[in-house]
Amino acid sequence: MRGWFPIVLLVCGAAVVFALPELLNAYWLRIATGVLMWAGLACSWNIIGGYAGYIDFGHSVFFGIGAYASAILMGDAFGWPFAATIPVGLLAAGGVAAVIGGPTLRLRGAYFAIATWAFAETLLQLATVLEITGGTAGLSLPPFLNERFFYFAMLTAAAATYALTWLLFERSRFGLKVKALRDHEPAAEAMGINTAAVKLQAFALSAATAAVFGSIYAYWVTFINPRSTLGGDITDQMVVMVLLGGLGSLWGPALGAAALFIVNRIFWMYWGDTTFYIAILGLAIIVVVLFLPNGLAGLFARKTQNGSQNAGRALWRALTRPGVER
Amino acid sequence: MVGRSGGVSRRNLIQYGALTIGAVAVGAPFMRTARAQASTFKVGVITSLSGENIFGGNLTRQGYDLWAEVMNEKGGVEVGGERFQIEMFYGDDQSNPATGADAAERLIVQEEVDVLFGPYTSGVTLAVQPICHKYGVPMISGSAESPNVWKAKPEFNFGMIPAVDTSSGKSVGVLADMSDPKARSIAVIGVNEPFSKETAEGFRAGAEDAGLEVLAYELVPSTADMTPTISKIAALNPDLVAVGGHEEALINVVKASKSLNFRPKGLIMHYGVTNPAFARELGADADGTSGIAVWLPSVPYEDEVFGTAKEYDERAHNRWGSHPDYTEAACSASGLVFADAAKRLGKKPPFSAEDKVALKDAIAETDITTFYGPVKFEKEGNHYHDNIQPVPVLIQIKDGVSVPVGPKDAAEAELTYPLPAWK
Amino acid sequence: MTGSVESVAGGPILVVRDLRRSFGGIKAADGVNLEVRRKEIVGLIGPNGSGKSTLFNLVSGAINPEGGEILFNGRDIAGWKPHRVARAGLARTFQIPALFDNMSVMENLLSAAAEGHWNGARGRAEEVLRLLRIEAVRDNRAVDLSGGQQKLLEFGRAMMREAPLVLLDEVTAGVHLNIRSIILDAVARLRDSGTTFFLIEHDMELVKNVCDRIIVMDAGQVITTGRFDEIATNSEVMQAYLGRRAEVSP
Amino acid sequence: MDLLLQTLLNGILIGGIIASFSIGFQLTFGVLHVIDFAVGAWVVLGGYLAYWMSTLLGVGGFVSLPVAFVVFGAIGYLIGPVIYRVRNSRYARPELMALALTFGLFTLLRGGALTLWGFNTRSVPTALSGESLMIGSVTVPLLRVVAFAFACAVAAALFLILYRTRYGLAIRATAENRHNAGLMGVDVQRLSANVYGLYAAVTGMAGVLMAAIYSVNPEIGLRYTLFAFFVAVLAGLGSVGGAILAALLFGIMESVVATYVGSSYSHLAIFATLYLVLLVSPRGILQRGL
Repeated sequence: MRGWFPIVLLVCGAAVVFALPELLNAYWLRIATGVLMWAGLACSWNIIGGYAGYIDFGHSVFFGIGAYASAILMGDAFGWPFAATIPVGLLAAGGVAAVIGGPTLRLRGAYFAIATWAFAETLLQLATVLEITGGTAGLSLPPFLNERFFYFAMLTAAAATYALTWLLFERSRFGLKVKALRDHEPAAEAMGINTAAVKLQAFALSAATAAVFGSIYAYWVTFINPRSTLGGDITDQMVVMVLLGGLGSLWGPALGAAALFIVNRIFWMYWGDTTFYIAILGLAIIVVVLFLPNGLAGLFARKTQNGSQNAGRALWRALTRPGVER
Repeated sequence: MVGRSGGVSRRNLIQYGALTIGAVAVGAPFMRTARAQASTFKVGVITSLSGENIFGGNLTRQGYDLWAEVMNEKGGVEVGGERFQIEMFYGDDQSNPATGADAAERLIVQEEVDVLFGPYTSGVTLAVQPICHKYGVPMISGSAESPNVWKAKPEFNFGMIPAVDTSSGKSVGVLADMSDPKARSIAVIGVNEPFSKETAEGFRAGAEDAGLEVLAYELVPSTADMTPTISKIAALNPDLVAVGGHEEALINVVKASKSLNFRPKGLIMHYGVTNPAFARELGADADGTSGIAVWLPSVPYEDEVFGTAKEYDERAHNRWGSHPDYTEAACSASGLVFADAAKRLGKKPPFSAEDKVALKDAIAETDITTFYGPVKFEKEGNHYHDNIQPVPVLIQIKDGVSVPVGPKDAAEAELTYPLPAWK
Repeated sequence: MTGSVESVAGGPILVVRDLRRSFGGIKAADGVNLEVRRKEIVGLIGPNGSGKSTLFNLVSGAINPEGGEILFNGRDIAGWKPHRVARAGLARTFQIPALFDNMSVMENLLSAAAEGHWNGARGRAEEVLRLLRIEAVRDNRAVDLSGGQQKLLEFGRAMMREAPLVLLDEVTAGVHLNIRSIILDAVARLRDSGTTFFLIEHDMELVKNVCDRIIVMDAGQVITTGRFDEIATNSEVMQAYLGRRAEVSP
Repeated sequence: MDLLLQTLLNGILIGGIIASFSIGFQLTFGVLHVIDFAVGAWVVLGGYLAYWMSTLLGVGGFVSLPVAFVVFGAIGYLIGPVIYRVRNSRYARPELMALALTFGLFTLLRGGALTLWGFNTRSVPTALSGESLMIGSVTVPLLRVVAFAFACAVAAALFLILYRTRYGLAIRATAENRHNAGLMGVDVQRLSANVYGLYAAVTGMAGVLMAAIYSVNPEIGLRYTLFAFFVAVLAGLGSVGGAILAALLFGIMESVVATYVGSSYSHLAIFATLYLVLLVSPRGILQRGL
């Protein structure tokens, strides 16, 4: 019986996803498109951050490379069709990841995080002074305003990203290798795993998938500039979405992306004429960290993955019995 | 083990909570906001209420809001002898183009607004324009001084303020012309961000036209410290310094200049000098700084809604506690343009899709005079749909107040030149 | 590629010649020479800081030597990356269990076979689980295991490698007698099927009972080698231990 | 030659300014092992505290410094244990969850500041604002010198506490190994609260100076977080002495590049350098801990 459940869920999910364009008006379809984009981006970040355990603080670089590849190639100078620009962005992002990954992935923990962030900031500054990127003024793309096209484009990209992630990380030995190096790199090496190669592959994959969403984003929003595609807040959002949803789990990033994006947009809709919703958003993140240590995905897991002490309870204990060490 | 049952029940609680939130999230698209019974004009405002451009975003909002309030006091927008109240809807673009596009789509599709009032930044404006075009909803931008906005000839977008490339160049020319002894050289600083950079380019072009020697043209990252750039320029000793940036950068430039004891003979900055906040935060150090205004409370224009420019100034001051600058005024005047076009169109709200397109055509034919001055949109060229009627005035801050000092016919006071040393 | 080279009983599988490595002036390996022969169980003993763990790290590629040779199956593997050494047929355990904490016990075992030994890995993992009697926790996360179970898993992962040479770093330190005997049984079985063991051990009782031959290190050098009874009476060994810390307990 | 001297002086003073809000950040990383995203928010709130003091009570920025120390010290002392708990919980990735927590805190404080103080850019007057001293042909802006002196004083005080007191020994022991320090009788949780309190207090004070030297608005916090990260990494995370050195390097580089290459390249050069330094010397320029 249990074996059927995922299939039923998948079929229902597919039915809903395909029905949405019929049910939603253009605005909500736009929100759904945004959710799909962020779900895909969060998943791409989860590959390097969640599965491989390398916290990439500069992932917006790859999103931006995809966006700029499409914007530049579709511009007057080249005039390429949209579809042809996607593989370029994808390969460029993967290539950049492969090149910088070699030296950068030798760093661990906070050092890797900040090295990637420094690289992203460097590229952002570069985009503001270069001619081809339009500098700070940014680039406009030929508008193509078909909401359904972008919904299905994001849907395809997100579904492909998740399917690929599922296959590679939940159903193959590549996933085992990546998770092994995340948990204990020297031990993984002692098990014959070529960690340098494996993490480079994971990094390049993570980068390439992010670029696809960058390409679609650029065409969708029709205007990009350095801040909107390479800015640190893009990375921040991906990271927070993954942490909220559940680090290193397949569906966690999707849950986190949907929750954060929709809640953000609902707050924004109803209280958007004040800035108070930003504070509420911050509070929501704090509450999740304190009370849902395994993210939203942890809520629906069959059993808690670890018998860990919940930080909310720890906090309670800390406040009621200060000074008592665990 | 005792804590365990508690843990489980709390877990369930959170689970139900999450499911409820999920249900609300899924259901939200199908909820409808309650509709007002009487028909009203619905006006959507997309602007930066958070993010890096909150300052300007809120100025535009004050301008738009004041128009709506004054208009509603008078009974509303008149169409065919009947008056209709105005209802305002807001979309915070978070200073981000993508969010601006979301906001536009929401205001048009969800709230079914009849007209949009535009964002503060060019980036968001460029992302919103295609959506206006798609739905055929006109958008009047009370701000958006960047010339980039008009280059693509946006059919549904109209701008109230002359693009900065037309105003900054002229103003620096006026300053050079009025300087005595004649200024010979200039250094231009621009913050490396969309609008500020174009302002700086305008300054440079204007300076070259005026025969000034451009000793330096420096673009500074928006997060950088100003002292290195100021020291470098001080060493070149230009007669004039022109700065393109937003209020925060301008305040920092003045502070850095004073702390390095560098005082050029003339200092012109844009945008933010005309806003009272600039003089308030800098106190006496603001005095002598020149800026560009396309409108001042002293301009000799008036209309039926706001009265004279002076009366508008008082009313805005009473409402917001600060005197309006030209951005706020232009935003309020955007409302007047809409009201005039709606009246000429003669259609009652709510507008159909065809009505909105017709409204666009009506706006394009605008030829009115408001307290803000004459409004008429360009029909071709690089400033397509931009209102380049207002004449930029060179102002200078004297005792904390912006006073027009040039050109000659607009001047109310003598230009202080060269500037006295810092006290 | 997998180290399933036909074993020649008695021939050397690992030869270390004049191996050198220092850390900030301290010579952790100061010209180490030793030999491990096929199907032997060789114990490596010595006082704390004598360079035993450094030697293991050098042999397994975790750190690079500054000079000398490490011949494994006749090939010089000095300076190879750890994964290459591992794939050449050398498995190791870590003194402090270096498990893949957030993966299940089963996944831990499978990942040991992920690069190279994949065919039949699942069946082999089942066998290891049974042999080490940890079937019951197969789906638990490694971090949630007890200390003894973690030691077993650490050992089981090395078993998964099916390597001709296994380095064990204090694999029974601090575990319950039951678990110790499970491990020792497994060692005996593997040796019978042709595996060579090279182990660091502080428990002299175990060394005495299990090891065919013992190598004693002190101050980064091999000071002697021989059977247990030979070693126990060696004055140099006694001095090495007693000179620093009296912990030898034959 | 004059310009070169002036450029170097500008750079050194920028370095001092950046060091003033980076040192506390270093200390928390060293002891709590938390990368605190909220550092920029403390700077902004410090600025607004001084703004309030000056508009409501009419006092200058320097009077606000001790007030900021007390106020933010207290707030930090209360928040510290929460961060400590998350950092040392048995979550799968406690260091990341702690980062997410501080990101939430940053967002909360930013939203709160926006709601409370609105959108205006504010500036805080001080007795030395705009004052300068001529030494030869070089102009020395005094307020910036104050910030520089503040950074040096904080560093010196921290150095004395860390290396000359018993409590400093406990802090260093905790930084080295939290578990062992606990075994040695250090109340690690209490110590973490104190350290976070000290950090928030110092950073809030730096915020007062930032609002006086530059200006403050609710959205500029991220900039300070960015710079503090930069300094921390260049210094080697956790190294207090290295923070001063790294901040000076940052300042001098920004100044020299802006003057002799072009202002638009200053931050490009800085971040590219940071990236390259990390690759060559992953543990920072000093290669050592606290």
